[in-house]
Amino acid sequence: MIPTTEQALKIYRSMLRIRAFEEKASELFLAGRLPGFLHTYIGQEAVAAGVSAHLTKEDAITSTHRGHGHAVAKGARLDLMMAELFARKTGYCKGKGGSMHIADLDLGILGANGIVGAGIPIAAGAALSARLQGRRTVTVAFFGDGASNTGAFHEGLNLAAVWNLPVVFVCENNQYAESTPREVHQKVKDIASRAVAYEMPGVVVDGMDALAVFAAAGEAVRRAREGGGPTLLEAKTYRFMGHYVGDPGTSYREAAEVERWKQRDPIRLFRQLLLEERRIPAATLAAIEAEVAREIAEAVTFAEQSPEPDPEDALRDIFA
Amino acid sequence: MIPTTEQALKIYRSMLRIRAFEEKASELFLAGRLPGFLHTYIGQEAVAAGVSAHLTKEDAITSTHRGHGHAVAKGARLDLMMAELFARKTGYCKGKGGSMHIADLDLGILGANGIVGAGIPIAAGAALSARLQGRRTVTVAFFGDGASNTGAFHEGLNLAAVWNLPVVFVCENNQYAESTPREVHQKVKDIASRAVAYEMPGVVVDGMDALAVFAAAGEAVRRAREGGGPTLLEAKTYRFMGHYVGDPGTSYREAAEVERWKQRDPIRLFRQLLLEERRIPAATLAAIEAEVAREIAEAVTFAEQSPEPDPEDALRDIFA
Amino acid sequence: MRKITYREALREALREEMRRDGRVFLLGEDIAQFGGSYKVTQGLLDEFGPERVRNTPISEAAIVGAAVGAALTGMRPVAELMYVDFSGIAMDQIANQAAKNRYMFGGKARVPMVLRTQGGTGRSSGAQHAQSLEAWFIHIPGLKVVMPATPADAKGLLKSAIRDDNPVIFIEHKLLYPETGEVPEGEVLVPLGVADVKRSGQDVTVVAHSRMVLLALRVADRLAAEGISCEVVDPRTLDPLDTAAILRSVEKTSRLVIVQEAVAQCSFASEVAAVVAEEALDCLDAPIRRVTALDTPMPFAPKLEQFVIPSEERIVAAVRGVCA
Amino acid sequence: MRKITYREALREALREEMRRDGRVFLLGEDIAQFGGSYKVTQGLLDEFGPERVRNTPISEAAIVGAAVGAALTGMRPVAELMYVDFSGIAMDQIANQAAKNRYMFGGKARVPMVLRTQGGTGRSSGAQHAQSLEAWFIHIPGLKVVMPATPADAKGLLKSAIRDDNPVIFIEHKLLYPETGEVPEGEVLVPLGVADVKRSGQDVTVVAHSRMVLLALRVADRLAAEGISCEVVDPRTLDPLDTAAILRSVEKTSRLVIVQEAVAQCSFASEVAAVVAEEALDCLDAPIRRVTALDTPMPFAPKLEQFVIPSEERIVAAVRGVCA
Ligand SMILES: Cc1ncc(C[n+]2csc(CCOP(=O)(O)OP(=O)(O)O)c2C)c(N)n1
Ligand SMILES: Cc1ncc(C[n+]2csc(CCOP(=O)(O)OP(=O)(O)O)c2C)c(N)n1
Ligand SMILES: [Mg+2]
Ligand SMILES: [Mg+2]
Repeated sequence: MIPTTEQALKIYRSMLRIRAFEEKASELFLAGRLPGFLHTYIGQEAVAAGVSAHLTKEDAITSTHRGHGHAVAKGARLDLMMAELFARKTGYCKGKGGSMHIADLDLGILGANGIVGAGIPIAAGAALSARLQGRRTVTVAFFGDGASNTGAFHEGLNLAAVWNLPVVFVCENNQYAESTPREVHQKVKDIASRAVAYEMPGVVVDGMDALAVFAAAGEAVRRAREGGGPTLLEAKTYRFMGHYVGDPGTSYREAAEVERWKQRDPIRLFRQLLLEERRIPAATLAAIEAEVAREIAEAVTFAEQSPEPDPEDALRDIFA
Repeated sequence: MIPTTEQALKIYRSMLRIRAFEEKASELFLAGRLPGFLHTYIGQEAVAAGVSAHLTKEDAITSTHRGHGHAVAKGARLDLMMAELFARKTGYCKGKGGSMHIADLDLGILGANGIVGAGIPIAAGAALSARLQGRRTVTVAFFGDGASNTGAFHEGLNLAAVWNLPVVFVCENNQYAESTPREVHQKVKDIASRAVAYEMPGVVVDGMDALAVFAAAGEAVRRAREGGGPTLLEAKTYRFMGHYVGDPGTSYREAAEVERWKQRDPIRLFRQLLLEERRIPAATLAAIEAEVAREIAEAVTFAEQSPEPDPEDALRDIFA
Repeated sequence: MRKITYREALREALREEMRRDGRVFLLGEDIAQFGGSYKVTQGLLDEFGPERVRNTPISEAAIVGAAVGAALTGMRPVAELMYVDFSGIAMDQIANQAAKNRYMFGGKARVPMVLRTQGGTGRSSGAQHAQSLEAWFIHIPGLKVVMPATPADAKGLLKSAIRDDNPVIFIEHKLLYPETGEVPEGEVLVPLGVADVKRSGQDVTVVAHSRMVLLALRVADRLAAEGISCEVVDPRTLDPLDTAAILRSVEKTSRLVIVQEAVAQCSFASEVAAVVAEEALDCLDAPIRRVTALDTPMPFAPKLEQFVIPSEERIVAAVRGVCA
Repeated sequence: MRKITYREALREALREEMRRDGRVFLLGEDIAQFGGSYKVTQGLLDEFGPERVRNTPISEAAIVGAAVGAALTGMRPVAELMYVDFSGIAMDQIANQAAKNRYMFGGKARVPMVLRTQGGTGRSSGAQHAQSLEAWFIHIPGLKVVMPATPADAKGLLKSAIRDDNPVIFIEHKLLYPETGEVPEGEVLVPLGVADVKRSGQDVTVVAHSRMVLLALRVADRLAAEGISCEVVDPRTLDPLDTAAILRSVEKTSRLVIVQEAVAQCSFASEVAAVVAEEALDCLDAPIRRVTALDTPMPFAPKLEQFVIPSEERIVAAVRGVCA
């Protein structure tokens, strides 16, 4: 499956929006302007962007502690996200959630999640829900290599398999769970091979190549949408930064390894491809880049100018 | 691997002891003489007996709600077990545990378990313990097909794999989890294929054939003992009775299916083999049968004549 | 009025709500053709079919997680956890997901789900099948916790729980299933958060819930002969708690005994005692007394189990004690 | 005496116990070369090697389960749960296995394990990373629960916990790690189950644990100027609870305020209030007051978080209230 020009440009914009958001958020965090902690998605952009290119507003996703990229790719507003990181009343969660709990139910973003693996069974439930309601929507669960060792992964995939649910499990294998290298936390070479345990297709894709992700995800989403059941899609990727902003990420990774992966920066690779193979004019890309830069600047201004929540707001929104 | 005559007779005796114990317990339960509930092992005897033939007193096992067979095969005393079912002070757990919690730490029986799947990570821990103490012992975790869908299964097997622990995971696939047929609770044809997810050998064996179990378990136990790491061994078997004593087991199983499996009664098959292929004199087997019958009778007498616990005993044994 | 069992009342509530609202569906272990371990869902598969009455694998975390996902996206799942003792496996989904999603997401999510389960002693089920863990759930903001004692409350509260837009933990009692009582046909809603004075009295307030209500009522009968008049208050919903009803009763009687099958430490009884010690200390003419399970895992032997859980005798002694 | 941080005190306890007893080993997520999320185990890998300082997969149920299995068979594991908030995943292994094995097996098993974890607010960690869940553990018979407030207690209690033959839940506080205090070198054991009067006083008993001890002490300083003399009692071990120490103090002061970072319902504060309302009601000259987190999931915004958890102001108001 090959993206149309429109789709390709959408993917490019999506990746840029993620990168720019994360870079700005990191800068703000390091300047002491954001509370809590942040896990950035830098380096993994091709995965969220390539997968989400197949999703409509009605489709749903569940996300993780490293969730900004998923939300952005699913269409979240940067200003509301930024305001949330600033803990402002105008943020997605009115300042009650923070980076790890960004959600937009109207866009099918069922929430980032501070608990590794927890989104996986929730995604199965959302997929079941769609089927019971006769909707032809698909749910995507994003999660990491580390998450694939949780009980929730196993139970969630098994449930989705026996019920043949319209869900795509996207494992972003960025080679580390916090400081722990993959070979320390699991023996299996390809996480996708775990699909065997559920008689589900398991697919490995190069997560630095947005085109490859687009193609593989297209297949999996189509299968789900057509009633063909779930897929486990493993994207081999890498986070360019530390586990969280503030972690240099160097005590447990070799500089050479980081460098090697950075050589395959998904945004640079895709930009090159758009220019050289798809013959998109540089000016078109530059225009997108400028738009994204402006959007980020506006998001920060919006957040900065937004009011903080009132203390009593803490007491609201517990029960419907 | 083929059992010596001595081993074969031990296996035969072990299967008989299990069967006789379960039949007596069922009878007593139905007569209203045992409190709580019971899950019998009838039909699955070849598994516990065939596996345990490779274990020494120093090796350890974890067991399940359907745990009598595992305990008996590991060498548990029938009188102490029976007294426990009778809720007597002399029972294995002083009447505090009951059928689902029989344990004998001196024999490496780390406990039956009322929580499906929970014994699996505990077995990994016991195996780690042995290695850290420089003991060449092996731990066996017994569990059912239903248990292979729990998070504990996944987490436990993964941990054992990455740490290369001396443990054998014996999945007794008796085709049902309570009333739920396997094809409703998992899609995979062979549970052993789930071993792929941990890069661990996965082996399927005919669980009605004690010789086959002996051979496959021998290999797995040897591998574990020699530092070759864990194995997932799936034994295809069947419970002849309902899920618990009192469940006729007929509302969710076809009579013909039950009959088909009963044709392959592991004890009858093995007896026949001992007589015909191994040329064991019938009198030898009859002697064992008589001994087992006597042992059961004595166990019941012991239990019946044992005192009940004193109420205040309830307050003891919480902390060491 | 007709009498039906607690089990039938629950089933009737499920059936009525499933007929009324196509978004309501059931999931859990062995709940379909088998009808559940305690047969509450028996017959519902026949009426509603396998899409709405779903047998699951033994995967408690996924059962609750799937309910959360379905609830977030427009359905109204009723999940069954076979024993409350198994909630340890699903506790993350219950406490970190179901309970908190709405709040964490700034009020934009709804999680209209019910988690039905059962607990309690009386069948020699042993330490892992006879717990009373309501305190775990009450301790988590964002959950409602309901424990009916009678068939009528079982029906009326379950219907309200299913209609509630929030996660409700609905804990039945294994010994109550065969108990009968008068239950109105059709639409009877017992509102969540409203206590019921199961017997009114003057001398002492006995707060009891779930099966302990039955014991408390029997004790009240016995003590009436001695001239002690007990008011038995059944909170029914433990969270949100109808503290006003409890305080009203204590203001009248000046004495408080709290009875529960759970152990004492950090329990519902502790909470009721604390609320009264904060809000109505001046009304009290005697120390508060908690009658709870003794501080042990639940033993198997019937004799030990009976010794550990509250008996009528222990309740009688406590009431006499505070009335002395 | 030398001053070290709470973090260093914990590390020293681990190091000393690992040197003393070869059966002690550590397992948990990112505890080896990374030294743990809060760096408590930093450097221990170098000294004790990868067999005794073990990084695990993200598998909390297996971490605790493996600790149970190792403890049952002769080792003395110290498992780390990165955040107490993740205990929902491991709760079955904690509450149904670790806590109950000895009892269910008729007293023939020992489960000498420590589960180290950390909780509490103050870093805008949000609803799933800032809870205070001690009540869950206290509610389960068979577990001991320890929450040190000072570096000296951290060291002395962790050493005792490791030497204890039972499962001990050891809950640190994320804001206390950098706090310094005097800590004796070498062998200092603080016994489990013994409260510490952190400041003695006459007018009101303030029971506080973990980081709330620091606030209580500051409040005591402030109120001393007003002529209110606070006795600050730190139970340190919440289970088994040194009720005698609390009752002794309340008998002296006749007033009780309980401060905790957890929410109120079915909490440790409820328990303390209940014990006093049962055992020392006659001594009380004022209603009991609980100062706890408000009844919400923990919000992210620093301003909201500060509003929800007990502040010095709220403690001051409660103490003044009971002393009025
Ligand atoms: C259940 C649970 N355990 C541990 C953590 C702490 N933690 C947060 S992120 C993380 C690593 C996750 O690794 P992975 O799934 O590979 O995602 P990545 O961070 O690499 O994107 C850990 C251990 C958590 N949040 N939840
Ligand atoms: C965690 C958990 N969930 C559910 C149960 C209730 N239960 C007891 S046995 C059982 C079926 C177990 O199936 P399987 O693992 O195949 O073992 P079998 O009974 O067939 O031997 C169930 C659902 C339980 N004890 N523990
Ligand atoms: Mg990762
Ligand atoms: Mg089975």
